[in-house]
Parts: sequence; structure tokens; C-alpha cells
Amino acid sequence: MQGLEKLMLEKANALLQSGEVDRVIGWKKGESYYDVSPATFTKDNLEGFVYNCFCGANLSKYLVAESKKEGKMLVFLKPCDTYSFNQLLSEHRIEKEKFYVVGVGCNGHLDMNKVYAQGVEGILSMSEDENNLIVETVYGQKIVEKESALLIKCLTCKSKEFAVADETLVVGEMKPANPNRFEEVEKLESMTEAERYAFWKEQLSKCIRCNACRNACPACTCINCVFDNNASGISAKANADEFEEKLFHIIRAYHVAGRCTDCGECSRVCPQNIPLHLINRKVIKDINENYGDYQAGAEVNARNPLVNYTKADVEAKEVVEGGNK
Amino acid sequence: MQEIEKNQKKPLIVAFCCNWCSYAGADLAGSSRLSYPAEVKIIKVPCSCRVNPIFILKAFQRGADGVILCGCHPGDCHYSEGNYRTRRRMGLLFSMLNYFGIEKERTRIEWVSAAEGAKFSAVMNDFAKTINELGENRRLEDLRCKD
Amino acid sequence: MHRIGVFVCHCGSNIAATVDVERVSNALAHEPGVVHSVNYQYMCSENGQQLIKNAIKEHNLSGIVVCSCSPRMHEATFRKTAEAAGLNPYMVEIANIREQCSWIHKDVEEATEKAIVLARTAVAKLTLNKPLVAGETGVTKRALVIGGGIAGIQAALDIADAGYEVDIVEKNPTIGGRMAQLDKTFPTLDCSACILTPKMVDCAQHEKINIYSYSEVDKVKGFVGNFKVTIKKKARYVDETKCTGCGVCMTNCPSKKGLNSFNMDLNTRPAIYIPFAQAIPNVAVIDPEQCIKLKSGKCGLCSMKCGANAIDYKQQDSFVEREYGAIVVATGFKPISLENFNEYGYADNKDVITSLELERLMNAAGPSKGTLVRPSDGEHPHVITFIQCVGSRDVSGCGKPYCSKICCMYTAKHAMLIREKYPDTQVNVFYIDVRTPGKNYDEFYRRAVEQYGVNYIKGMVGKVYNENGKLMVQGSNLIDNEQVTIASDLVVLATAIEPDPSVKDLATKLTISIDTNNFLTEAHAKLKPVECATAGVYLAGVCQGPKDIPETVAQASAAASKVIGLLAKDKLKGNPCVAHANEMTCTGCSQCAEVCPYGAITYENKEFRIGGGKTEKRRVASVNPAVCQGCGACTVTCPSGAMDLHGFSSAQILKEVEAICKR
Amino acid sequence: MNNDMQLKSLIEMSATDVRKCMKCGKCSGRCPAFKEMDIKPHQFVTLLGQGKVEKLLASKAIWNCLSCLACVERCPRGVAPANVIEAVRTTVARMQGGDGITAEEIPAEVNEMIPQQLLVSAFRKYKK
Repeated sequence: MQGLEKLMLEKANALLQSGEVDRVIGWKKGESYYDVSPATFTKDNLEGFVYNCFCGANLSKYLVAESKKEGKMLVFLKPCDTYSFNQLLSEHRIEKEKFYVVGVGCNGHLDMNKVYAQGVEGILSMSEDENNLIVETVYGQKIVEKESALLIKCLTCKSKEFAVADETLVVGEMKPANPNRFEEVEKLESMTEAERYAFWKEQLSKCIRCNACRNACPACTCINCVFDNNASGISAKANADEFEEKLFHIIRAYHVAGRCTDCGECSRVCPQNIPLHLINRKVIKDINENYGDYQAGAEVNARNPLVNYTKADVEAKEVVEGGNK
Repeated sequence: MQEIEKNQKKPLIVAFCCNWCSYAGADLAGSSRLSYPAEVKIIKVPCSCRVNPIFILKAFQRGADGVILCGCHPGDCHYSEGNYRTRRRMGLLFSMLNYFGIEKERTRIEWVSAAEGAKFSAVMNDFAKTINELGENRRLEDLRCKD
Repeated sequence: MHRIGVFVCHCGSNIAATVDVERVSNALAHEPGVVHSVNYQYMCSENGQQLIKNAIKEHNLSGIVVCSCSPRMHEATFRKTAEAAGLNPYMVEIANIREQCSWIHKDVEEATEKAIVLARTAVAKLTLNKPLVAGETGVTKRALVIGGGIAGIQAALDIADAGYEVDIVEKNPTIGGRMAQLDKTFPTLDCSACILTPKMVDCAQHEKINIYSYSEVDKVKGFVGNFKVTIKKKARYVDETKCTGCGVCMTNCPSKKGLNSFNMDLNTRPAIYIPFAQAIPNVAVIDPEQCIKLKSGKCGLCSMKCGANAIDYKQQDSFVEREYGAIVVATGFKPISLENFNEYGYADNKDVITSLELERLMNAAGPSKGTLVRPSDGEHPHVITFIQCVGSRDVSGCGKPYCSKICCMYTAKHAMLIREKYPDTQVNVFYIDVRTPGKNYDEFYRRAVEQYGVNYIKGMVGKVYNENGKLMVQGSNLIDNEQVTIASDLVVLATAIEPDPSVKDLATKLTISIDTNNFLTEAHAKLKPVECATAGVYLAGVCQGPKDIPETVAQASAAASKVIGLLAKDKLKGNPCVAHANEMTCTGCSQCAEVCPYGAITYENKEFRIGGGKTEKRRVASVNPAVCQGCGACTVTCPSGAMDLHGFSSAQILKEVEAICKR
Repeated sequence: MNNDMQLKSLIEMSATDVRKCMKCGKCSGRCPAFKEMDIKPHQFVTLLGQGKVEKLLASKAIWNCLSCLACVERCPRGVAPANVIEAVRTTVARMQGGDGITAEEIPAEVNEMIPQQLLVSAFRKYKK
């Protein structure tokens, strides 16, 4: 990873120096190795630029605001993030001319909670190699296998292709994508209605309506969210009732239906660990099975299945039944 | 005695009908005196594709026990393709609701032409029967909206 | 604040017998916003409307709810009433307490309760109604007639005579349609060509009529008053402007094996041909399937012989875009395929023919020059047997469930003509019923029996088989309760007719509806027989249902008068219930434009102030209210809820949902 | 069994809607056994429609019908005259009691060779 970070930094410097770009968006190191957050950089200030195994955040969402600014920006996108970028292009939320896209290699990023869960305590510093996270703690050195601490979204990685990139920086071979990303959805589908109801009731009752999922989602870029808009008839700031827990997530999933690229940011950022990606992924599965395979963001200006139809489409009932096979 | 009757609340069914086919079908059911339960209440929309998922969720929230959408038969939409869009949208919505454990029988789409008064009545009778058997909607209700 | 008036109609006893109207009006009087609530015997009557008008003025009402029959019946009436009293017509809501309540429920308690809910729902919606003003659009003063048969010809002539330009699009190389193929017409036995061809010539010579022959409608955009139609002119390989119709090319063409479709494939024609002598336009066309030059590159004889230098082997399909205010569909019919009826032996015996084939065999310009001969050996047939209802009134799935309507009369015509011209011929007709309603129609049929001695046998034919060169027609004689077998020389099948297959595609392009038999659906079976549900599109001829020539002509003239009425207007009032985008929340994502069936949505980069003296440019949607038809597809697709529909706003519908669910 | 019940039973056994008949006579026009029948195929349909049970049960034509189903195949209205004939035949056979031949009476050597349909009719018709 360090090798890639160096290449990225060089690329950023070169493009900034040549005037090809005015700004850079990437990840910035905070207090500690795992405290990484998206940040913008300029020519004179590339301080703290980092690309390590904790750079799971999808930078695409930030580009909606950045696209409005003057000048051109260099953006580093992991394969899965490139789909979001294309989707935003399709929806005219960003302009391609405003960005220089550098695709960066990815072997999955880590979930710090999973590192803690392995009994890591008293951290002094961290480093990493290809397969391991090396943690120096007050108790000595601790080796954490990267495979064991992957983010949910990386466990079910959908693609290692760059859907868009002006150039790519990849060191070594990327590990292949996971072909079985619908396994968990299928498990839910095979339950009875009552079991599914109980499952989601338990999960969604944890929701504190912090809006993290909405704020991180690259498909949630409305100027005024319906939940904040009193004219919408469903605005609410908190889940006052069990119904509203469901309403928020059903509407949100439907809102991004056909547009969700399955980037997994919703689940990554949920402080309550609600498996929100399972809602969006159900829609994707239904689309694939009933209306033909579709990957949002794979192509710019592709017609989203929800604005499309064929005369031979199955009846709604069959879509419901199909999932319960 | 009155207590019991009050407790056995009749189910409530909201039917969204497109102006051109299904609403006319309902009119025909009426003029042919083909009855269906009074718990079915119709809301007229220009086309089935005007029905936003929010309307359906709102109906359940407010205490509806079943929601049915009626539109022109595929291929006969007054706006040529609205009902094809409805079919996809509602396929995904109904599937999602069922994924959340909401009984799949509570939501339905039927294609009823302006000439199918008998079908309209039959569909509503059947849907009301299904909802009656299913009982009150408990999984997508808002207790604040109940008396 | 709202000042709503509620008017509950008794509809005589139609509503009042099952709904306690007094209770409804009393209950509604207490609804928030309602300041006036009454009931009356007939709200739609002159007195009822006056009552509403008075109340609007007296109570200064901001909107009215009429609890009555279906809005499909009287919404327009009450809107006019409101407008006459100075209220915006869109501040009117109807609670349908007849079709949806009193007519389907028997229990007074139950029906009254429901009527109150329906009325409350209408009041709830009305509190969010906004006065709407319909936009106006101009009218393109030109009509398009699709199909150049007698229906299209008549419609075009009528419209053109009223002073409006008309284009006829005909898929064949000539206009004339099916009528041009007929020999004589019932019940007068006029020669079909003698009455049709002058009308064809009128079309060609009329300064307001423009004929696109050998052309098809490719695309249709727009709406009533403002259609944009792309017409595909198929390559005919002959320059229309140069060809004089002299026919030299035809006599010189070495490829003469193509089947002559004008003669129902009974004989052949050259690869370059003029369909028939009186064709309009009288211009040759090359059949690319038969032309040696087009297939192999060798030949070119017609080009060498053409004095007008009109042959153009390189001609391509071309497209023209034209604007129209109104469209008449007159695409006509074809006889059904007989593949499901092998009991009649049509495929196996050359001497089993359809009635349309017989027309060509009897026509002086036909393959046998008007002498009735057997197709197999050219001999004169002595026993001819007609079978009626072949494929009509058939619900088994093999044929058509409807009566084709014209067969009884043309069969009587054929029988009569044959008996007159060849008195030595025996003519039998197997029939189920003889249906001859129409002026002088039954008299005509009786003449065939009484004067010409045609042998009508009540009963259907079970099978036709060939025995030693004779066609054995075995069928029932129900009157005598016998089974008869008639050895015949020629068998004529009165084949069912069906709409021309091109109509299916066309219906999609025009967004007009089509029934299970592929007949186009009129807007109202009784009161709007030539209109379509899509405004500005009218129907004429068999595309709408089986009919004979006089009916077709009458319908064509009716359609023409509707077109003339439309084109006479300078402005059309639109439907104000159209979509509109909220620019404050629109993100310009383009989803709405993708679902709009009318292309009514466009985008612009608009500059908005964002505070601090700054501005920003944002892409926002804008709806053309003249093009939008108000389906609402965009409102649901819009991810940010920026798109809404006047008259059916999300807030209104949610309010209705709440009102219905309140208990 | 009274007349009404018999009629009801015949209608039920026929399992065809005789009201759909438009009296075109195509069934009789097609029937290969027409000449031998005292009541013609189309009449079976009409008589059942009129409820003339006695006339139907007295018919000899039920023993002439070949069950070739030509009448069913070509009916434009989807009526099945052969069903009516079969219903009458079965009713008559039942009324006559068990005097048909039984399966055991079929000689083993011909059993293999004869078609099913013929066998079933033989059970019913033999010794009528």
C-alpha cells in the first residue's frame, strides 16, 4: 500500500505543478493511522495525504459540491467508487471536465471495529504490508490479518474494474471480486414473512435517525431531502414510531433504486451497524432477476431500469413471488 | 354486544384507479349494480403511474389494511406506457415491502379496462376477502394514527 | 380561509334511496372549511345548477364539492356552473356517491357512512386545490389521412373542400384500397371502379390534397393541433416527378413472375408495374424482390426503354417531416388467413377461392378479363357453391368472434351476378343466418332468391373434398334435417375480414387503443363513434369495425367534419392539469425526461442567487404545458420530489389518503 | 330419477354449454354417421337445450355415433355435441344396468391389439 501511496502523491504533485489540476481530493491522516478522512489538498499543501487500508470512504459524493467550484480537481477513485462517479455523471450532478480521475488499486479496506474485536488494545502505532496490519501496542506487536477485518462492503466486493478513469495506478494484482454478493439477501428471502419482519424490526429499531447513511450515499444528493421538506408530507427528523423507522429506510432504498451502485457506504457509516446494504441489494437482485442484469454506473447515460420497461415485463406479483422461491 | 362490534373493525382498503380505464370500470360496476364491499374506497389518479410509493406507505400508516392499484391493461394505457412503468415500480416496491415482512397479500395490482365492470367488482370482492382473512395490518402501522 | 360549499345530489332516488342524503349534508356541514352544505333532488338540473351558482355568490364560496354521480358524467357540467358564478372551474371536486356507493350498496347505514367518507375526502382534496388556467396552443391547419382507400379518399376530399390542406399517406403504390379491387357494389350493382376512380382523380387534382403513395407513417410526435409526423417514402425506384405512366417499362420487363397482389395473386405481373390502369398516382414501381437489375445488377431494360428517364435503381427510402393539426386513421382491412380452416380445402384446391378472389375473377380488368372461369383449368364452372361465415362468428379460436357484416350482402351480389350472366349455372349458398339490415338490403337478398333462383341452404358446411375433379361440398340442410353433398365446380368462401395488420404499429405510434380483435377503439361506442381517446385522432372505415361502403363513406365524412371543426379553431384550450418542476429542489438529474412519453420536459442551466451576492448556475427541468398530457409518470420518477402535477398533486393525494383512512 | 334430475345430470355430464350453439349445423354437416342417426348431432345439442330428456334417451343414434369427435373439432362456438351424445349414451347404459361386457370377458389374445376407445365402447355397447 505504501508503494501505491507514493505513486499517488507523485501523481498529485505532478498534476498540481503542471497546472493540469488546481485541487486534489483524497484521504488525510488524522490523529492516528486508522483515523483517516476525505480531504482536499492544494499545490502548497499536500500535508497528511495518505492511502492506507483505512481509506474505505467513497470520495464521489464530495464531488457534487466540488463540481460547482472553479478549476479542475484530481480525484482518486477505487474501482467501486468509479461506479458512483459515472452515476453522478449520468444524473448531471457533476461535470466530467471538472475532474481528472485516477483509478487506484484496491484490495479491500478495513473496519477498525473488527480490529478491536480481535483484542487489540493500547495502540501505539500501526503499519501494514500486503496481507497484514502490524499493530505496535503497549503489550507488544500484534499482527492482524487484513482478510479478517475487512469492511462489509469489501467482503462482498462487486467489481475490480474501473468504470471510469483517465489513468490508473495499480501496484501488483488486485484480488478478484466476490461473485456471491447476494448470499445474505437470499438468506433473508428464504425466511418466512414473520421471521423477516422480526429481523428488520430488530435491526431498524436501532436506527437513531442520525442521517449518516443519507449523508454518505452518493445517490442521495437532493438539494432538499423529502424528509426535511415539510411539503413532502413525510418529513420527520426522528423516528417517533416504529412505522417511521421503516418508512425512512423503505423510502430511502426506493429513492436510490436503480441508481444505487452498491458501494456499501450506508452500512459502513451506520453507527448502529444496521446492515442497510441488504435493503439496496435486494432491489438490485430483484432488478437483475426480473428486468435483466444492471449495474448502476457501469456506463454513463445508461437507462436506469426504473425509467425503462419492456412490454414483456413480469407482473408485480411475480417479482414478489420470485424472491421467495 | 356493541363492544364486540366495535372491536371487530372492518378492514380498510384504498384503491388507486386510473382515470381512463379502471375508474371507468368502477363506474361500470356501479351502473351494472355489481356490488363490492363498502370498505373499498377509491382515489382517482390520472394514470397508475401517478401513484407514488409514498401514497401507499401513507395509506398503511394511516390504518389501511390493503392497497390495490388498478390501471389499464398493459398495452392499453391512455398515455401509452404509464402502466408498464407502474408494473416495474410496484414490482420492486411490493417485493421490498415483502422483504420487510409485510404480508404480500396486502398489496396488489390489477389491470381493469373501462369495459370490465364485472372484473372490477370481482377483483374488489376478492381483495376484500383476502384482506379480511389476513386481518388488521400490524406490520406497517403507525400507532399514533390508530384510535 | 377556505369557504367550501357541499352540494349533495339525490339523483332522484338513484342516490337518495340508499344514501341518507340529509345525514350526509349535515355531517359535511361540520367539516373544517365547509361553510355551506345542502342537498337537492337533481344538482345537474337547471334549478340545481342555479342553486349552486346562488350559493357561490351568497356565501362567497372558495370552492365546491358536489356529491353526485361519477365525475366522468358531470364534472364538466359543474365546472361550467362554477365558472358561470365566477369561481375557477378547477375549484370543483366531485364525490362519486352514485356509481361508487348508492348503486353498489344495499344497506342504508353502510352506504351513508361511505358517502360521508367520500365527501370528506373530496373536501380534503379541495382544501389544497389551486385555481388553474388552461393554456392555449395554436392549430396547424393541415390534416393527415392515413390510408387511401374509400374512407381516406372521402375524408380527404371533405376536408380539402372545406379549404384545409390534407396529406394522404398510402402504403401501396396507388390509392383506391380494397374498393378498387371490387367488381360491382351492392345493393345497386354499380361498377365499383366507375364510382371510385372519379374520386381518386379528384384527390389527385385537388389543389389542397397531397398524396404520399407507397409511404408509411414512421413516427408521430406532438398532440392535438400540433402533431409532427415523419413519413417514410419507400423507394419505388422510379422518379415520380418524371414517370408518365406510359407502361412501356412493363411490356419490356423480362421478369414477369411476380404475383399480382392487386389480382389477389391469381396471375403475375412484371417486376416493374403500375398496379392497375386507373392507378393514382399513375406511376410505375419496381418490386425489388423480382427486379433482375436490383437483385443481380444485370438487366436495366426498363431504364433503357423509359422515354422519360424516370427509372432510378439507386433510389433509397426517404423521410419527410410534416406538421398536422388532426389525423384520420383509415387503414382498412384484409381477409383473414384460412390456415385454420383446412376443412374447406382452400390450400389444396385451386377452385376453392375467397370472395375477394372471385371479385377479381369477375372483373373485366381481372386475370380472366371478366369471364368467370375455374382457376384450375380455365373452364366455365356449372355448379358454384358459396359458404358463408368462414371464420366469422367463431369463438373456437380459429377465426374471429364477430360478424364480418358485409359477407351476406356480397355473397347475394355474387350469386345474383353469376346467375344473370350465366343462367345455366347452379348457385348454392350455405348460410347460418342471412343478415341484411340496411336500406334496400333485404329486398336485394330476396331478389337473389326469388328472381335469380339462387339456392340458399340453411346449414354449415362440414367439409369440402376433391372427388374425381369435382369439389364435394358436404354440409347440413337444417330445414330438411338432412346432410347434403353438392358436387361443385367452384367453391367460394365468404372469408371473415380483419383490420389491416399495419394498424397495430400505428396504434402504438398514435397512442390510441386497440381491442382484442385489433379494431381501433372509438372514444365512446355510441356518442363518439369517430373520435379516439387521444384528442385530434379520428377513425374512418373498417379499422374501427366491420362496415360496408356506404357506412364507411358516412363515417369518413363524419370524421372529416370533426377534423374541419378542429382545424377551424385558431386556438385550443389545453388541459391545465399538467406537471411542473419545483426549481428550488430540482437537481436536473434527467430521470423525468426519460419517462416522459411526450418529450414535454427539457432542461436549462438557470442562474440562481445563493446569497452573499453570489449566484450559481443549476440545471433544472422545465415542462412544456402544451405538450404535457398530465399522466404523472415524472412525478414518481423524480428522486427529489421536485416534480408535481396540477390537479393531482402529491399533497392532494396524500390528503385524500388521510381522509379516507380517518376513522 | 325424475325428469328434472335427469336433465340436470345430463347437462352436468355433457360439460358443454349448449346455449353457445348458434344453430349453424356444422357438426351435422361434418358427421360421418349422419345418415344412420335418427337424431342428428346438432339436434342432440338443441334437444338438451330444450330439456327434452325423453326424446334424447329414446334415441337410437347414440349407438351409431362413432365418437370420432369431428363435430367437436370443428364447432365454431366451442360446443361439444359428442359430449352430449356420450352423456346420453352413458345415462342409457346405466339405466339398463350391468349388461355390458366386463373387462374380464375380453379374450387375452385380442386385448393387446384393440384400441382403448373401442374397448370402452364395447363395455358399454355389447349386448345392448
